Amino acid sequence: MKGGLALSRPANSTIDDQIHTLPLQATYYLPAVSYSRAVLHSQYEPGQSVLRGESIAQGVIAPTSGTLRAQVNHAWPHPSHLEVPTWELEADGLDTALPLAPLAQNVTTQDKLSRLTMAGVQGLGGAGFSTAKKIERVLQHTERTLIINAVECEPGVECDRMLMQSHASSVIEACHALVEWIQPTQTLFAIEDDKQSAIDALTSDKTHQQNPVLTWVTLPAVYPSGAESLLVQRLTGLHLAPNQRAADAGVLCVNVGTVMAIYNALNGNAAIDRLISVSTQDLMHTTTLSVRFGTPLNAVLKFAASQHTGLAEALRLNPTAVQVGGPLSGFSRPIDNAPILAGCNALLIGPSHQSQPPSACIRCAECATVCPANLLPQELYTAARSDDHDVLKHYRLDACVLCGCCDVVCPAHIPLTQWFRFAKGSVAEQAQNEADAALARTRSEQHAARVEQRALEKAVADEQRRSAAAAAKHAKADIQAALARVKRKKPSA
Amino acid sequence: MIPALQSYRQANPAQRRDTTRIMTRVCWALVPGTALMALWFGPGVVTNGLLLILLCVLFEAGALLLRQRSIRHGLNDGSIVLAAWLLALCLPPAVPMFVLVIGAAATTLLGKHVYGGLGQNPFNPAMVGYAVLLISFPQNTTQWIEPQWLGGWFNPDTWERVWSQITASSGVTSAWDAVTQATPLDQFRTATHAASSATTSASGMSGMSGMSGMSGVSGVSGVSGVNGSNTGIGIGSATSIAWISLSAAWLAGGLYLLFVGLIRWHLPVAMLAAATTTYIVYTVWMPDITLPLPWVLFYGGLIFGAFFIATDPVTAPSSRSARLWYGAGIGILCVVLRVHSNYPEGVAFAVLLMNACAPLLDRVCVRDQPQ
Amino acid sequence: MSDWLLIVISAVFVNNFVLVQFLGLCPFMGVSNRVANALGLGIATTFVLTLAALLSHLLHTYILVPLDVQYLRIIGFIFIIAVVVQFTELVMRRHSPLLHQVLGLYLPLITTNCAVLGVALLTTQQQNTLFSALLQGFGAAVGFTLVLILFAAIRMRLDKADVPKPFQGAAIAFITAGILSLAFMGFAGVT
Amino acid sequence: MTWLALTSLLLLCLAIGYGFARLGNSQSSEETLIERINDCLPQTQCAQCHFPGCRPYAEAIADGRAGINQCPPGGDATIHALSELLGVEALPLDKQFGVSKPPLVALIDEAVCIGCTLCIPPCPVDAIVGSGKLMHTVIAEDCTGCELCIAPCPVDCISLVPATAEITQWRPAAPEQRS
Repeated sequence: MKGGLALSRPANSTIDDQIHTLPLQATYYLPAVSYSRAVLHSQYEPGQSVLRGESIAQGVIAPTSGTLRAQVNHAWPHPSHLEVPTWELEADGLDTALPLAPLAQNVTTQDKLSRLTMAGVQGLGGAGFSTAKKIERVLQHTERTLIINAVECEPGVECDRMLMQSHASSVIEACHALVEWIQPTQTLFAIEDDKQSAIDALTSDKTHQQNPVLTWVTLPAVYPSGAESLLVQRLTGLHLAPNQRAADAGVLCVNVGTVMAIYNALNGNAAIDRLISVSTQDLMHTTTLSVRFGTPLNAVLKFAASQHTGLAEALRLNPTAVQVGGPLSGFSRPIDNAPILAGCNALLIGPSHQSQPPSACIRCAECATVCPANLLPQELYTAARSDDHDVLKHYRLDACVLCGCCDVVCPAHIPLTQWFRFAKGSVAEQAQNEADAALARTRSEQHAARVEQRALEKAVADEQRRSAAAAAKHAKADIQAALARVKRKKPSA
Repeated sequence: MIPALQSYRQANPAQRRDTTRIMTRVCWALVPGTALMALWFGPGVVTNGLLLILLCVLFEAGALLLRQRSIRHGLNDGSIVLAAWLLALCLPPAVPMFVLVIGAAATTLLGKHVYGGLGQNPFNPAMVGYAVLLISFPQNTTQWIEPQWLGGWFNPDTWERVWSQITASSGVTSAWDAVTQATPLDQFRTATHAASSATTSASGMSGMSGMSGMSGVSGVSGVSGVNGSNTGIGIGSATSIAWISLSAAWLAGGLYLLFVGLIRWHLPVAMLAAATTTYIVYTVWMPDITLPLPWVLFYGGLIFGAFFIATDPVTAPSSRSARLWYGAGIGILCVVLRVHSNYPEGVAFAVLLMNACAPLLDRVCVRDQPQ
Repeated sequence: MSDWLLIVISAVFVNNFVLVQFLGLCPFMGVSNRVANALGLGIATTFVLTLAALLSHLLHTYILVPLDVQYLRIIGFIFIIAVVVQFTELVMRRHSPLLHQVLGLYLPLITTNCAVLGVALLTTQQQNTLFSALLQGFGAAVGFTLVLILFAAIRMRLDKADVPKPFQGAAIAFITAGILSLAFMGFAGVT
Repeated sequence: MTWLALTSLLLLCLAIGYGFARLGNSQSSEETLIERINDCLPQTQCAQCHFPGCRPYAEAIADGRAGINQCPPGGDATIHALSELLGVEALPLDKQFGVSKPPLVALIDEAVCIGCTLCIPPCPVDAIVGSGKLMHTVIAEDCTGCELCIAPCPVDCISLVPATAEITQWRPAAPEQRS
């Protein structure tokens, strides 16, 4: 990969090599918002009790058994800092699971996909896209490639490494099950070369050695080699057209955590939790927690502080702000009871630091040298400022993965990634408006054509009726004339 | 910047810079050349530099004030100091004050602030200032004195001229009494003109010659069109040693910038390569040109232009292939202008012409090849 | 062969019609806001200019001079240019309505474009052969188009610059054109 | 001699004039212009521009009978697109035609609706479903918020609500520009 940044943790930083599982919470918060940010509705009545793993709405799974309260506006971990309608689930402490029978191997693909949807399996790499839809698109292709993405390239995010290190055998099993199901012509297990402990754990696993179906691809530890579009183009040499997803080209690129979630779902337990790495802003201390979706943020941080003195100290120093996501791709938010969701892979205690006020861009093209997608951020920046969509399209804004490398190297401290997020939003908004306009136009043309047609028919019908009436009047006159003649001929009759 | 990346920035010094540091680094790279020039041409070079920097900073402050922008923030990126310094190096020592004022105004206002400040000007500000001065005051911008090692510093006449410059008194306007021989490039140009006996040298502008373009000693004294005494421009004459040592100093500064990673090799290499090939084509096409090849690079401002003027990131194109074309364009135009046009040293015009092509080059050379 | 090249080079660079002789400034300023429009007008002007130079030379040598009515040349040239422009407009309307739509306003403007009349007058004045007149016209047009496209690319970037209020729009365009002609003065004196 | 020259020029121009006449009757480009103006309009068919729909407004612009800033739903985007297309100056939205509002859709209050079907014909995009004495409702995805159904309703049961939830409409904000 050209460009990118070789980011490394501080030399003497410590990583707690043990996964701590969060105890059961009193209440869980389940936002009623889908992947495309549409508001969801559910047929469950407030006060109804649910079991663990029960699907309340599309993609929303109850993390534990308890009673469902009414929807209420609640904080949501999203850069918009908006409040969204959220279901509150009061745990009853029993944590009884919804009985889900493990699926046999020879079950049809459709059953497997519906099981994934019901179990709420979502991408854990950060995008949170529904895995069932992704697999469904890949299965339409005969020539399929499976890429297991264990490239955790952002420093301060250790959950994939911890997962592979501590559950190596089940990870291999999960990979084999997925290979069994998808039958890809080629399976690549992409991992970074600075995760040697995880690589050793996986390669020394017995089942892997018996039937080595995975081919290992170790990549140099350069951020952001883990971005899906970049990884797919790099490993398969395939050039994705603008807005074309890897799945549409028959390549299933899936995070190693998601592979585990698929394996668990097929074996009967819903995707209700994930691993999260919690660390301090300067990445000196990192620990890994297993957290259920919907757990409030402050509970997670309090528990992390209880497990690790370094984190406790950090939380004590800045108790108000936390960065959700990695050091480069994360966003800052206040510490409150906003729920942890599938897309959140890391928490950094402390506010994300504001760089100096930006000065003018001198077009030095440092950002172009580090851009992993081979773009010209300085041209995109000028176009984004003047909101010129043609030029944004000309310089391929859609290929930008918002990795943040250009922000790091910009000598004028310009928030380039935030400009590109704004530009992508404005381009998407205009595309939506154009689609609505096209729909409204066809409907109004059809409406006009129908009204015209209706008027034409009415005119023709009137014409016929009038001529018929005239003919009828004419006929009546003839009859009367005939009767009059008859009367005159036979006066006495 | 997220502290986690401080370790990254410490690990990669190239990433530790910001705009101010870039500009100051380039100024440091200019110091050896300027010092050598001051030694050869006397204190006038230093006064040129200081006065111009002062005037440009004043104009910049005024412009920022007019646009209600914070003067401190605007000034501390040092870009105007660099532009003023580059312009000062193009002018003969101790030019009169009005030339400096108009040059500073052209560079700061016309070159940069009319387009909205740093980063938005299509033309290199120093070259805009220089072109304006060159065309409006041909006499003052091309009358160079003969380079004497440390000579200028002990000659009372130089100090008097410097004093008249500073006090802006127009006392000393008589031509230099020590008018010296033609510059190597000027000789080179008149040789070609004489050879092709074209009529143009009789046109109005021809009397004025020897546009130093950061170099060259004017020999043809003013309008009379009489060739100066040519005490030879062969290797080893005082003039050639001065200019070669100066170009060597600029090369040293340029390599330092390249080594530190402030500029990329594409542009200077493309420019020098294109200049050499064009020159070779000319020697084939017009056999009467005698100047041996290596000296073409070292005489005149080619090296100075390649490393300091053309590599101004604001006015150069920003994608890799576009920079190669841009450098090649400047190299070719520079030699063409040297051979043909009235001004023996065409770096200033070549840079301005290619600045005009930079936006088009950027649009055309879009990097759309896949990974 | 080399003197043909010299004619074209001198027409394109040395005495460029727009930046050195300051002819044809209104379309130069008017149509240079988009590179696509500039290219369109450039091609149209090249077509018109070359044809006009040819026809005006024919008119001059075979009608005006033998009949000794040189004083009619202004009317004759303007008539020829109008004919050629009208012909171009029809061809363009038929073949690329999109380009015609964009240039609709500026195509008749070429008729009154002083560069076109300038070429016609200059080529007939300097007693050169038919072919060199054609070359001169073509060189002038190429010069006009080259500078127009460069200027359009610069203006597209200037639209995004935060130019001070009084200089926005045409003012900054004139200043940039001024600096461009300053740069073109470097070619002065090239034989 | 001059008479000879003038007559020859006259003949030349007559011949060329005849040639142009035959060449000149190509398909009028008026049609493509209206089509391309219509492409820029938001197609809400709301008649706030005092024309019965977007296409009539496009025809009016093509004939010069209407300005390019009479379309409130289109707002600045439409004005900018039209000024770009026609090469005319982009004027700000003319207040007398209304103010550009965030996208809205009509909503029928089902408790009040008496099923009189008066609101169905005026809807330019057939977004209202219902028949005589039966419940009516608006298809939210199709409704363009043109407010033409509000006036005819005898019981005033139609109101305007935001088209999509605030969270769906949210877009990342631009970084604040340096002064």
